[in-house]
Amino acid sequence: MRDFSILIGGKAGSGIDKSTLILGDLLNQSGYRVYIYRDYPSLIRGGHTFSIIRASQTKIAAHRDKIDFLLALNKETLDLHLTKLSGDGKVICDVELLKEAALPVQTMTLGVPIVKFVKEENAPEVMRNTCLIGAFAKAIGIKIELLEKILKKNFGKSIDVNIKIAKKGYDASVVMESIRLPAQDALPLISGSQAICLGLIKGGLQVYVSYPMTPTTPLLHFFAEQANDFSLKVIHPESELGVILMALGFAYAGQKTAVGTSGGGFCLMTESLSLSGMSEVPAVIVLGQRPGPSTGLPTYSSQSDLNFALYAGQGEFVRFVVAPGDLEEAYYWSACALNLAWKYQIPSIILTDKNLNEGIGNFDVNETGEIKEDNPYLWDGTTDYHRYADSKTGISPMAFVPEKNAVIKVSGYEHDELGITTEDAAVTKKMQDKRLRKEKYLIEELKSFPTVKTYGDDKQTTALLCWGSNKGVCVELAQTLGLKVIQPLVLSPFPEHAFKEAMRGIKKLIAVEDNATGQLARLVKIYGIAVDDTILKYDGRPFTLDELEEKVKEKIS
Amino acid sequence: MRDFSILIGGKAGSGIDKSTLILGDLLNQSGYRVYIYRDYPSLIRGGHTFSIIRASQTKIAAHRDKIDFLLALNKETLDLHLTKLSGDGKVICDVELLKEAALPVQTMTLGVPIVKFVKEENAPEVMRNTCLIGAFAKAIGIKIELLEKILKKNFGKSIDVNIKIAKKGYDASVVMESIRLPAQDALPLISGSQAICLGLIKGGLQVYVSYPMTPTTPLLHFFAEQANDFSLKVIHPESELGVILMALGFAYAGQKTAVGTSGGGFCLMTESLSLSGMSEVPAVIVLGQRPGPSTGLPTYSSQSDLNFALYAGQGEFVRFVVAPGDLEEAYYWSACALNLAWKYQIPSIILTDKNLNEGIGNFDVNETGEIKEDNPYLWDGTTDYHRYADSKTGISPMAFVPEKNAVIKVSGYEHDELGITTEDAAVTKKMQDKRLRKEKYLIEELKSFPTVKTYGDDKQTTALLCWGSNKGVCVELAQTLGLKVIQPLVLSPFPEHAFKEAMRGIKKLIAVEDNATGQLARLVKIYGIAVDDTILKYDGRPFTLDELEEKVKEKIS
Amino acid sequence: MSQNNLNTSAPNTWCPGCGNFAILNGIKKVLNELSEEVCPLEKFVLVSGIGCHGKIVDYVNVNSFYSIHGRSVPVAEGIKMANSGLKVICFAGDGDAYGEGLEHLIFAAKRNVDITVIIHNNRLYSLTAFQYSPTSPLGFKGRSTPNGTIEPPLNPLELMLASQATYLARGSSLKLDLLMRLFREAIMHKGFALVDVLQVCVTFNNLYEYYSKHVYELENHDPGNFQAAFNAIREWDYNSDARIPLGVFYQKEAPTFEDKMMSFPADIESKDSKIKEFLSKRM
Amino acid sequence: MSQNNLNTSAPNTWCPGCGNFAILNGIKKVLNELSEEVCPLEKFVLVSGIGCHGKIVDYVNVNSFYSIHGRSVPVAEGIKMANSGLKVICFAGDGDAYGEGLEHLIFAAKRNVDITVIIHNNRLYSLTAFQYSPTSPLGFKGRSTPNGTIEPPLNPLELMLASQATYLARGSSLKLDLLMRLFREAIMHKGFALVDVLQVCVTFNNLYEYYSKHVYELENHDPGNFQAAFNAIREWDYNSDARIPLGVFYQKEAPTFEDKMMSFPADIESKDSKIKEFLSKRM
Ligand SMILES: Cc1ncc(C[n+]2csc(CCOP(=O)(O)OP(=O)(O)O)c2C)c(N)n1
Ligand SMILES: Cc1ncc(C[n+]2csc(CCOP(=O)(O)OP(=O)(O)O)c2C)c(N)n1
Ligand code: SF4
Ligand code: SF4
Ligand SMILES: [Mg+2]
Ligand SMILES: [Mg+2]
Repeated sequence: MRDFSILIGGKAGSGIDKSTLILGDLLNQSGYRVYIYRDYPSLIRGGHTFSIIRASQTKIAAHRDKIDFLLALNKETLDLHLTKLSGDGKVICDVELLKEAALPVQTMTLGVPIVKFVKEENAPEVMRNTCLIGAFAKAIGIKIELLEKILKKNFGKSIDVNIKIAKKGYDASVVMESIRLPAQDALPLISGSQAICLGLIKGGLQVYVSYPMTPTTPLLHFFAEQANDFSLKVIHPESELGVILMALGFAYAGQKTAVGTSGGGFCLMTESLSLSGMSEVPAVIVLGQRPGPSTGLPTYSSQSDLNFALYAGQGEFVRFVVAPGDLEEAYYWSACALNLAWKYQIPSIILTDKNLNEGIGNFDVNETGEIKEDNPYLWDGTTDYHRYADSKTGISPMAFVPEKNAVIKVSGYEHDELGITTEDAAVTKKMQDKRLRKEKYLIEELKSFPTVKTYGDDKQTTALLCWGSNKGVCVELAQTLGLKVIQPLVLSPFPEHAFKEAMRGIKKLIAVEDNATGQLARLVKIYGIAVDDTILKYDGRPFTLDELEEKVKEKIS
Repeated sequence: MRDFSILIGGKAGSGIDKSTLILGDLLNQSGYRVYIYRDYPSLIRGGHTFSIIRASQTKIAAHRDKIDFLLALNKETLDLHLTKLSGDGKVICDVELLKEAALPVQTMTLGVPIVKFVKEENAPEVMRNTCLIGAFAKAIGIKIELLEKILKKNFGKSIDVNIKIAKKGYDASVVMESIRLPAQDALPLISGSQAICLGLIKGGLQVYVSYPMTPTTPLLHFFAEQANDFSLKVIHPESELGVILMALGFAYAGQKTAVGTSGGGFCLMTESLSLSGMSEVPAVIVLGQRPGPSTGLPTYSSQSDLNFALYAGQGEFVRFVVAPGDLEEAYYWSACALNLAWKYQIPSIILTDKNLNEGIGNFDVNETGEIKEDNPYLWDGTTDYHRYADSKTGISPMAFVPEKNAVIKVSGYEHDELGITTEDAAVTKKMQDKRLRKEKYLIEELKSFPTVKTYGDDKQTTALLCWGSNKGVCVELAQTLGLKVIQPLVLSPFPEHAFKEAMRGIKKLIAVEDNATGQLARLVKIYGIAVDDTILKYDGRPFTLDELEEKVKEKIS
Repeated sequence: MSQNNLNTSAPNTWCPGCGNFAILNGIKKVLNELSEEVCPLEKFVLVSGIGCHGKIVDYVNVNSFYSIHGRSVPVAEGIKMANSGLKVICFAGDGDAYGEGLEHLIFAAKRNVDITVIIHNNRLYSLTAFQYSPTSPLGFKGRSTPNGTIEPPLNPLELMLASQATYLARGSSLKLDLLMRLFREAIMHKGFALVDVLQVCVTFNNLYEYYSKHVYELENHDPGNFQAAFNAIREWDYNSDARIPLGVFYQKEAPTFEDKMMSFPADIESKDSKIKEFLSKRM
Repeated sequence: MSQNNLNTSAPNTWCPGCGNFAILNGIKKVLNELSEEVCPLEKFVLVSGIGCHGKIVDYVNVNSFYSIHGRSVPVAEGIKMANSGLKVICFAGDGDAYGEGLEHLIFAAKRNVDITVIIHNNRLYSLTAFQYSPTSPLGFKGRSTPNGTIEPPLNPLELMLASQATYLARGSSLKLDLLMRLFREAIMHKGFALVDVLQVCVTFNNLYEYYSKHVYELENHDPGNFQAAFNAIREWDYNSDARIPLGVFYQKEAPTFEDKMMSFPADIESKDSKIKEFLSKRM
């Protein structure tokens, strides 16, 4: 098998998350490239949760409709997912469960006395996972040594029982289909959230402030855990209002700070986003999208906050908005977003979503592209300090408290070069021009960045237009179908030039988006680009390769 | 004189506001149509403030560069505004001030011993205004009886001293230029804020909730004062978060409610705007624009929150956004915005600005257009109650607590027809489709409304594109220059059809906006309309007729 | 008692053993009783925030408004101000009402709006999978504070007393009878009432045993005595290992906001003529 | 004393006679003194909200962050947490800090972040031209409540005490010397300090005479005694005609949030290798 998928499911809180990681690790260490999709409801225990682990010879970032191995911890998993089983798909579960389920006769099944084994060892229920994993490992012909090694990596003090139980599962299992082991080195397996965190750290992050909200809560947890290693201050204040204002306080004092939230929390930050725009105190916001409006579907995914990210906050100010599409882009652009926020003294929004944040895959740090660490433009002390000194680029030199020879005044009121309130018509216009002028230079600088990516060759005349986490599925599908893919990464300031370059020769453009109104399709129209068709999905789940293939074929036939 | 302007200026807190109203009244009662622009800084006392009162034979809603009568209460007024005096412009002020000021010899002046008169009567300083008004009334040949009548209307217990002082001013004055009195009835003189308030009342408003913020504070004051007369509940809570959520509580209980705010406060409402979208509890927001970003220029005007109004709040939901351009439109559309919010169970935003809200002019209630009072679609009690019952139009029947035979559950989570939380993919899609479907029917219904207005005739090939408070100045100028004007009133859902109709025959389209990026110009691009040129102003002050004329001429020459 | 089980079609997704079940069962019983004795069921409105607690409105077949995180209180105030004949009950979390939306709680108390607020105080954020909350003890190791918090908890009842709340009580998910008594009293209290429920989160913060050992019911306490209330409220600060009093701390009669609100006869018919009248004055 | 008048280019736009001038003059003097004796001027940062009060940062030639309405406190906290060597002073209004942004104040007190908050408490919204505020007395007729408010005021100091503030004082714009002493003490206090200044708004709420008659300076009061502080704070409830005590109500030593914050050596150089190390663990 060159490309296969495993689904493991059970009750929320029954250890699926951990098992998913171990299964991913198992395949990763066997030389496969892995992509993991996690599906869970908004509750702590009891509801149905599952993961799909897809393994392939090459790097992937999408999952498929069909499942080759269905690993079930409970009957619900069988009931819900059996139809997804591919022609020669196999079911592995407890032997009693199998009896109870009464699957169609043609289904290939492997029953292991999981519950019994766990009971025999007096082990907690959660270890049924380990037994199931043991059985699976044998079924695809993985060596017991590798399994042991990976279990050791993943379990602490309970490792002995876990190994015992895994072995029982292994021994009670049979080789169902021996997988070929690709001859390639393993790559780190990380989540999108982790890629963003590492990117921010790479960009020089010193402080992270956040109020938990799916799907950016994992960033808060990661930073809090890693604070020591990466010399970070991590603060969880009373509300998102507090979050962004504290962050502006930190930034005023010279510390590179990021915040993370989702739609509802972002709403509460918009007033301060505008304050960042006016005061030119940099802000970096990781905005994780999930289906709205309002609380919506908190643990699912969406791309419906693009417009909001582009226009949030009263008044007009320059902002940087970037939507990375995979782990490497998440890393690279998170670093850049931080750097550009400080170089241009503007707010930066890293627009992500639950699929990107919680999707897990192979990350190749050598493929992210070079990250330039630009220092912000600092006051050199030779002249009197004017916080908002006018300049050709609109950028004024920064200084940070305490600075012996400078009084540093920032303000959300319209102000003069010193930061003192003004209501004068001419000064108002001058200062607004100064602030907006920065966009021109930012656009210029961005020309040397991969702001719009294309996949496929120049002879192709049909292209899929996608952004963010749909990159993976679109690019993989387009390869099969011989289509081009156009993926704008930077969405503000819009890379009009690069986008038009990418459009060369395209006769038919089909937008693929996880929203109901085609927000990117709408955005590109402003630049005179007509989108011929849209494929929209807004039920919170990502496109599978097969699902998208069907839809695209309809559109191009 | 068929058309002339008066500028009255002095220190903030020195009575300019009241004098402005009296001067307006004087001219209104003389048969003129009047437009008043008020310019004041963000402070309570001491800074410079002035008003321009323009009088004309026909209805107007713009002011001019040149001043025909400069009424100065202090030297600063002379210093700041003398250059605005027209060729035969006249200055009226205290005689001592005139000496001190040493104006150019050719200036026509009238000095009256104002300070002396007020002292003689032992009257408070603020009565200098009355004296000045007396002198002015005589200067333009207004009968003393009319002046007395108007003073009586405007002053309470202090009326006797006021009349005494006014007469002293009158008697010490001379007729400088006798104005022709147009033979037309007076029309009520009201502000844009008042027009909005009356429109909301006309639409059935029962509750107004607001936290004060310029330029919508006058609505709060008006409603609070008039609560008794119009049977309103008026609440001023702890913050804008409280405002909009209380309003949703009121609306859930069946009471037609509106809120008012400006950019910063609107930011705090965005999370609940989205909640209104999801829960389908109607909300009506009067959003008064002022220059941003952030606190910006709080007492000046702007049109820079169009994009924000269109896209605020996470997720995708139908919203109604309307930007009235004058008093009649403010009245008409405020009523409609309330009605449509309740008919479609959506949020409505009345997008206004400081110029519209605080501009004062003649209001003709018979010219507003007929206001249909649609009742919301109510449950008839014959079936089990499903708050979110699916339907052809997407509109579900409403019921309000307490209702004996219905359990009324609303929610900001994704939910099924009963209002119970769902995370199911198919239900999610179905319910989102239901909610978004309402837009189609709203668009259809709006076809019978004047969503896009044009002025001028169909032979004209150059048009000014404007929205909101720029209507007055654009329409008046276009008449002079023989141009067409296109004014979209409804901005969401965008009246594409009507707009394209309006564009027929237009070869050159020039957008006139009070912002720095041309937000409407950007919006119409989405519908394939190219704007050829933009005239943008973003110093907080409205275009004067003359200023705009110059700019337009540059563009069309 | 009525046979109405008040169930809805929603499957319950709380963890087995969660203290929220006590609140759910308690409120259902109380609603049933009150609807027979005092006020028909359709006059009740439940409002909730977002968190594990918030799900309760899905589980009770009574009018409800499932609002957003931290903001249930102003929604409840609006509903009550719209129609003072309604009985409005807020279900809020400790993160929700003592954190994100604390301000609303204080102002609702200050106004003495006649609503009942029931706090599912599990002393952490549970639905977002385990972070400290405003009532977590100093040193609490949640996932946003793996080395322990460095800020002491608030004593929310002390804050509420300073905010002029007119009914303040503490219950526990361990004591259903007391809980029901408090719910009933709080709902019947005319004015702003808050019941802080020590709700055990079995998954992340299982204080079952801890509370069993520490709680006791107030006796010989005079809820009309402000200083006594103050002292009883301060006996435990949500941090130290003191004894934890349960029961009614404070109760006071005071006019409600709605009672004082001017209500003008809704004279919709004369609207047009009143608009004309206003305009004529501006002529 | 230093000759630095600390003036800026900004023209002062307060009404003549406004109580804000006392705060301005007082803080300038105190800053001058402290900068000579304790801490160089560049280590001070002033933060303000929006309202008449907020303009003060424009009038003092010292580092400042002119923030937004109700939100000066979290900005100040961020600045202090970034650099605990700074002295951060918030100027806030009563509408601003006791209304719109009350929650931030409570949490800053709870954390005991070492900032100083000075409230220009004129007991109304002045810059928006006259509405009631959280400290306006019951029945106050502002322009949003022409028939008088129907809600009593908050006693902000009582709330702050319940929020565990470690320095609480009240001054008045009528008593410059006391005001300066309190500013000085509050700034030097290690921990969260709040000075509620009864600032007379001559234009909309001229309580000059009223305060002259009612205020007195606390004597023989032990600010270390919590119950005594509580009693003194409750002597006047911002509503009744009681005597109004001025001075320090409460003061307590307690570790600050910044002191307890983990600070890790900023080891920027090894960042790349640490990223690599992390990744290698995920292989
Ligand atoms: C504005 C906003 N911020 C954050 C969240 C994410 N969120 C959902 S529930 C919750 C915390 C819940 O804690 P608590 O109120 O104590 O309720 P519990 O789950 O403990 O019952 C948070 C932070 C949200 N929904 N909205
Ligand atoms: C979010 C927001 N809401 C409202 C306003 C308008 N506003 C400016 S100052 C002010 C009230 C000021 O009252 P207070 O804080 O007591 O300050 P004072 O003017 O009395 O010094 C308000 C409501 C604003 N700037 N921002
Ligand atoms: S996580 Fe805790 S509070 Fe939430 S349902 Fe489970 S036990 Fe209850
Ligand atoms: S309005 Fe009041 S607070 Fe504001 S400057 Fe004038 S006197 Fe001072
Ligand atoms: Mg909780
Ligand atoms: Mg105030």
